[in-house]
Amino acid sequence: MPHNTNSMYGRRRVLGGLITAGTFAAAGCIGTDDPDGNGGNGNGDGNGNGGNGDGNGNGGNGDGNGGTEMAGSIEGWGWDVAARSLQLTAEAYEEEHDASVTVEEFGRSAMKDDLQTRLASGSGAPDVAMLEMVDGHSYIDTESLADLSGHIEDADVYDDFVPGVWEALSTEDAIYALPWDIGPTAVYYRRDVYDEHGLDVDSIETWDDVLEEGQKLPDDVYMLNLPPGDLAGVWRYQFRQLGNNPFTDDGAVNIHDEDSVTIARTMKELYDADIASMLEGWSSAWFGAYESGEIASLPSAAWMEGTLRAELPDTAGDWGVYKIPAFESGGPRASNWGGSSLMIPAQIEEPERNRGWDYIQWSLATEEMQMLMFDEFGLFPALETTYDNEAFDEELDFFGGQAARRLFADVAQEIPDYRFSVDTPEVSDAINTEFERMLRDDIDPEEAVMAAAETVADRTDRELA
Amino acid sequence: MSGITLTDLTKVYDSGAESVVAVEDLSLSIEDGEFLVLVGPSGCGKSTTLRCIAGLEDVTEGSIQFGEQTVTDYSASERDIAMVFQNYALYPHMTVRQNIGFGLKLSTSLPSAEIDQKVDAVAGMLGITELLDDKPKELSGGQQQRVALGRAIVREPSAFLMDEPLSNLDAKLRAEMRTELQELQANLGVTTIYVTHDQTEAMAMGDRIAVMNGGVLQQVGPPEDLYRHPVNEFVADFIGSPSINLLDATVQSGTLSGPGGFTYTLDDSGSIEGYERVRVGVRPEDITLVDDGENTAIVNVVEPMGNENFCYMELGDVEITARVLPSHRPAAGDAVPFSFPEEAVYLFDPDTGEALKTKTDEATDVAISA
Amino acid sequence: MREQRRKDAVWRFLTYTFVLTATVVMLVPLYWMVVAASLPQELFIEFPPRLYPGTSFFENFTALQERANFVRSIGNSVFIAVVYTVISILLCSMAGFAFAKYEFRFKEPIFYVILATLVLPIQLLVIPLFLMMSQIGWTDTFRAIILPWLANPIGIFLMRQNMQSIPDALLESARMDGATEFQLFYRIALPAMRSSVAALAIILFLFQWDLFLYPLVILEDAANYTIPVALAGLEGTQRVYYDQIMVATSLAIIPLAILFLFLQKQFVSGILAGSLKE
Amino acid sequence: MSTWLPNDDRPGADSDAGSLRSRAWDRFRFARQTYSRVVPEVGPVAYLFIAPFFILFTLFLAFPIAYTLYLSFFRYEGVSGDRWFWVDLGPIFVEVPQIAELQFVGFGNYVRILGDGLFWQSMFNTTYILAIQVPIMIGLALALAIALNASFLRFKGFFRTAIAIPVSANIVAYSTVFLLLFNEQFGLVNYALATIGAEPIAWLRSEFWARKTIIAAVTWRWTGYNMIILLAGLQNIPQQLYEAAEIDGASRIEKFRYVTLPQLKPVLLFVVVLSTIGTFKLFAEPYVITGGGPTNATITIVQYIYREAFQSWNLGYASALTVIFVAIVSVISVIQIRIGGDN
Repeated sequence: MPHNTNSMYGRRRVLGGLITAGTFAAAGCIGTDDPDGNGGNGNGDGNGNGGNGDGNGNGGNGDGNGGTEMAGSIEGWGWDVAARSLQLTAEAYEEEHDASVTVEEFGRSAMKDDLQTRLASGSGAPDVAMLEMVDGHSYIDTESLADLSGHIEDADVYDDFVPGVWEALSTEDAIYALPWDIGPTAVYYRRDVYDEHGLDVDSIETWDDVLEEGQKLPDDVYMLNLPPGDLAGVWRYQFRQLGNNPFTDDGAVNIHDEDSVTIARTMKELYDADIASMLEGWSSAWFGAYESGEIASLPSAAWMEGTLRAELPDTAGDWGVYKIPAFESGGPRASNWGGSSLMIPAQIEEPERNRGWDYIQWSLATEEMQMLMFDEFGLFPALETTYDNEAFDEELDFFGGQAARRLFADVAQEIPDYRFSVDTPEVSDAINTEFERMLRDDIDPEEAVMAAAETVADRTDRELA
Repeated sequence: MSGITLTDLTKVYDSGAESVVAVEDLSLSIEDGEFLVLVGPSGCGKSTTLRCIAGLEDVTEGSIQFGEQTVTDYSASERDIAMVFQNYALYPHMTVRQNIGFGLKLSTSLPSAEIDQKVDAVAGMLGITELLDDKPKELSGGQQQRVALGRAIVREPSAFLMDEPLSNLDAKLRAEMRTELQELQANLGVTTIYVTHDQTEAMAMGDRIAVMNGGVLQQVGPPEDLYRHPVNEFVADFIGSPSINLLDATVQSGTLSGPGGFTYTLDDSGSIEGYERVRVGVRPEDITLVDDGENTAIVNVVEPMGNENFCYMELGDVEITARVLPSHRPAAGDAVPFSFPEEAVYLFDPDTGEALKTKTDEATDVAISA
Repeated sequence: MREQRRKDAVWRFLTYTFVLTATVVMLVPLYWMVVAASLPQELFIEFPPRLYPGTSFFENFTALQERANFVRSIGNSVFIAVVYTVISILLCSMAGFAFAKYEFRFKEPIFYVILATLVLPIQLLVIPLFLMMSQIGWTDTFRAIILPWLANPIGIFLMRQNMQSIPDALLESARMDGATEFQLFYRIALPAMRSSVAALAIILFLFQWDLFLYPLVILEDAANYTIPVALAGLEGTQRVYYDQIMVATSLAIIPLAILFLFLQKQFVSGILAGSLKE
Repeated sequence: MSTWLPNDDRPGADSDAGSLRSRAWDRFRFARQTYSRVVPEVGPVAYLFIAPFFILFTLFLAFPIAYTLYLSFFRYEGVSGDRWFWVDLGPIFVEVPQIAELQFVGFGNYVRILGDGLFWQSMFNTTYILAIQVPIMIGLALALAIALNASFLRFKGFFRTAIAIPVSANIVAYSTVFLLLFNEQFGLVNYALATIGAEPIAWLRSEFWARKTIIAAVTWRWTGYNMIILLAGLQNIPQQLYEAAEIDGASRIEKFRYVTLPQLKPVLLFVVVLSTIGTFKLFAEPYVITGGGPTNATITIVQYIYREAFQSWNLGYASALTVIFVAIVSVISVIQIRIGGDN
């Protein structure tokens, strides 16, 4: 298929050919039929989109008959820390392999807009791109991602990853991305602030305990922060922690169950008790507050370590972590917040796809690379086999000698499954809107949760569970 | 240089729904070197005719010839003519020199140096040499006028077309330019067609005048002819200032009776034989105020002009004007008798407006080409 | 009389106060932007805010240059905007000339269809346009950024309105001088429209200068980024480096401000002919 | 043709001073003349003049618009890798891929809009912002223009430039500046409030204030620009009209009411229509400053369209929204022109 090796070249051919097409139309050489039948004569690139699950039975041949031809160079996309860690593995990859991998770094929303346009229009997408777990199903649903299940099977790496992550990246019969990092949750806290005001970490098990301990803080110090722009993120990790899913098996909206109300009520209690501030996450003010100790704890995920180290170097040694509080004594204390994966767009041609997979496997499915990224940028591996690594037991100065990573690794293995879906953005929007209203305008938690559920049901044409 | 001949020229503006006939079946020939004035009220088709000659409008029917050559289908630039526009149409972004030289630069292959010489010569001729480097907006109206002329002259065209070129000047300057323009034309000897709505200007400037109305050519002839022997009431009314006095009259065996008890008995009523009604015209200068007469009018206003007085009077429901000696100054409200000689009477068909009788004093009839 | 004079004085005072207040309000954000650009990040989030410039401008600038070659982005933006403006002016005034000075079939409908696209949000055109550009292999090129917007509805509107004020006699005169129709346009009409052209230049420049989503999608290589695209790249998930962004915004204002200073007078007289002729 | 002007056809006439350069120019001129003679005047020239514009318009605007209209009747069901069209001539092979998998839904998308709460919310937000922002901005611009037009005012050039300079700020850049100025914790605005003893305002967290922040930002950037246009309009009003009004005993306000306003009407209309369209299309400011929040209080219609297209992949629905949006804005513009214009 010489005309397929270089997509740019191919596109030019299309243009040139169209002109000729008019001339020869009468000769009957133009077709609009399905490409499947004539794969042999070089004009069918059925393998180019093979396996992206469009239901016509060629799903399995994605890698099988594509041969093992590998492109000499590929391009990957990611944003800040993730992009930089990819650059790191790319460097290592290039040393070991005869290929070049370039990684473009973007702003987050910039990259999403750009990537989406390119996926939607079927051309111009990078060979490899990062995909946040939350977005997984939105992207999969557009059929713009390549099915990697054959590759994953051949490489036999499925079981090497934390089980809870696959759900976000796969459908019933295909897998579209390889997990990269995950976000096992924990509460980061300022040891020095807790000590100063006599808070006892060990006595915190439930949110009630948090409320109680929080009262010990003076008026100008907050126990934690509720970011107004990402209340949905807070809600999601807690919802997941309690083992819920936003939609039932038959697709009904389920974000208004008992647990959801409990979560809302807890959030409201914290806010009403005036021990939770409301600063926009990642803003300068927010960083400032954590730097000065104005906010004492930060429920977040493993990846936050890297950020704290980089942005608040002066606070090194003052930090500690504990598992996120349960909602009742003895309840589950593990969840996940964030995490991402690497995918290959369906539009990518075979040789690039093979090279792309090879690079993805190198970066994500090898202990060495995963640990490299973990060390350098704090991306917590989704690769479960790494957890035996002694690096996890290291007592970290940043955490005042606590072996914080072990705690994350422990949490990681207990993360409940969670089904993301195409409608995840709708859920996030609705929850965020209603919860913000709840906190600010003093609306009943039940009402807020119900309103969010109704919005989602309405906008996605689903039933309420 | 050459004469210009228009044959059955017709121009119809067709705007889809309705079509307007701007010029109808106009035939006219202009002699080589002649100064012809096209005159008529606004909307009479005189400008359209000029624009057809210029090649700025397509002709619907008929033909235009310059000398022996039919130029009907030629574009404006191929016709070797120059035009002076009412607003001068000077290119605002060019200096006077560039304005004047523009046409030569575009359509001739004269070297720049030569163009400059010609521009200088023209500027000298018009007395605007010191303005050559100015932009049009820095010039006065008269100066702009000269530049516009210069631009026409420098092309040495076979004809000048002028579209109300003096109408934007003040009265004094206009009179001056009138003479200057005439002299210039006489010296250059270039066929000139001059459009104006001002009959005074027409009378003063034209070798011949062509009067148009409603798209139709009424009459062509030397000014004097038009004045004395108009072919119809329209021409009679249009030419002359103040205009001719016109009134309706019934005819009864050679006696005309009109409004305000007007009666006048004609010695020779041959021209109106068979008419029951007729339009009577008398030029203001032919009316004399007398001590005692058959007809009497009531004075409205008297305008003293210095060398003469205009006396506006009411005769029944029509206003008539008399040009009288400065010594005649009746007061408003006076009833003054007046009279006029029969030679001075114009008579027109009341329905067609056609002239039945014009001034019949010593002047010889001139063939009227219609 | 005295009464009147006192009233005038009060009026004068009020006018000055009003104008001065407005000037201050307009300049404060810009001043603060420059101050912020010159502060180190730590001082940036101090409260009360610093009100006078610090000394870190060049440090911040260097950091910015290292992260994203911002000077290059400014260059790209200027280049794109200038080329776009020049070509678009030519096309818009040619078409505007035809709409103002010629009669042809469907003239009015065509004009109003073009004008109607004024209300179109260009964000939604991004996907089909990207599609076209990638089909013809133009992604990551400046021409892909420039070409689609050359047919600018505001441009044709303004030029049509203004060209209508050119006296027909001027064009006829040139026709008789032997000018071809195209010469009429570029030797007579266009030069006579100098101030309108200047006004349009500002409008077009501004339009291209503000394009954000479209170039973001079209441009791939960071070396080709325009200002907004580069700015968007500075805001990742991690901490936003506002000090650098402020340096970037301060620098980004310069080219347009210069253009504006130069063409302001013409802008005033040029935009008007269009609106008055309605 | 007789000649009454000097005609220099002597041999050696080109020895005139400076003729070397002018001869070079002439040669260029003659070449151009020959060229323009060779190029025939094809048909109606007007079409030649609009052709470049029109071709680009059709290609890059009309086509995508038609595509949008087409999409609005479909549901986007993902990227298609299928070929839509192919040509095979042995050595020449061409294929055009089908862009997307679409399912025809008829007017389904439009029906959905009717019951879409967020659409109405965004419509409301946009109208709310518009209804406050445009009058304030035009009012300010007009007042400033009148002030700057006052004969006694000095430093006019400085004031005019200073007030108009915000338009030079890049749209993303200035939005970021406002984001920081209105920051609740360390923003300059709250600092200013604090210095006069007022409580800090949670600009971006309250529905009320977030909208006002957007309004302030947009007004800041465009007031000067509009002022300049209005100033131009004012300067075009004949001074005699004011003198006549003065003789008639008109007060300052009456002069404004009976001379300035009617004379300025066309310019004012131009400014109002363009500002209305501009504010209707508001996108970058809320995108950067508030992200549409809090609780969707500042999400604008274009931002919502963008969100549907780029975040929820509902290309068909987003297209239908666009169609409705364009229809609404067009109608409003036409109404404005009808009300404001005499014809």
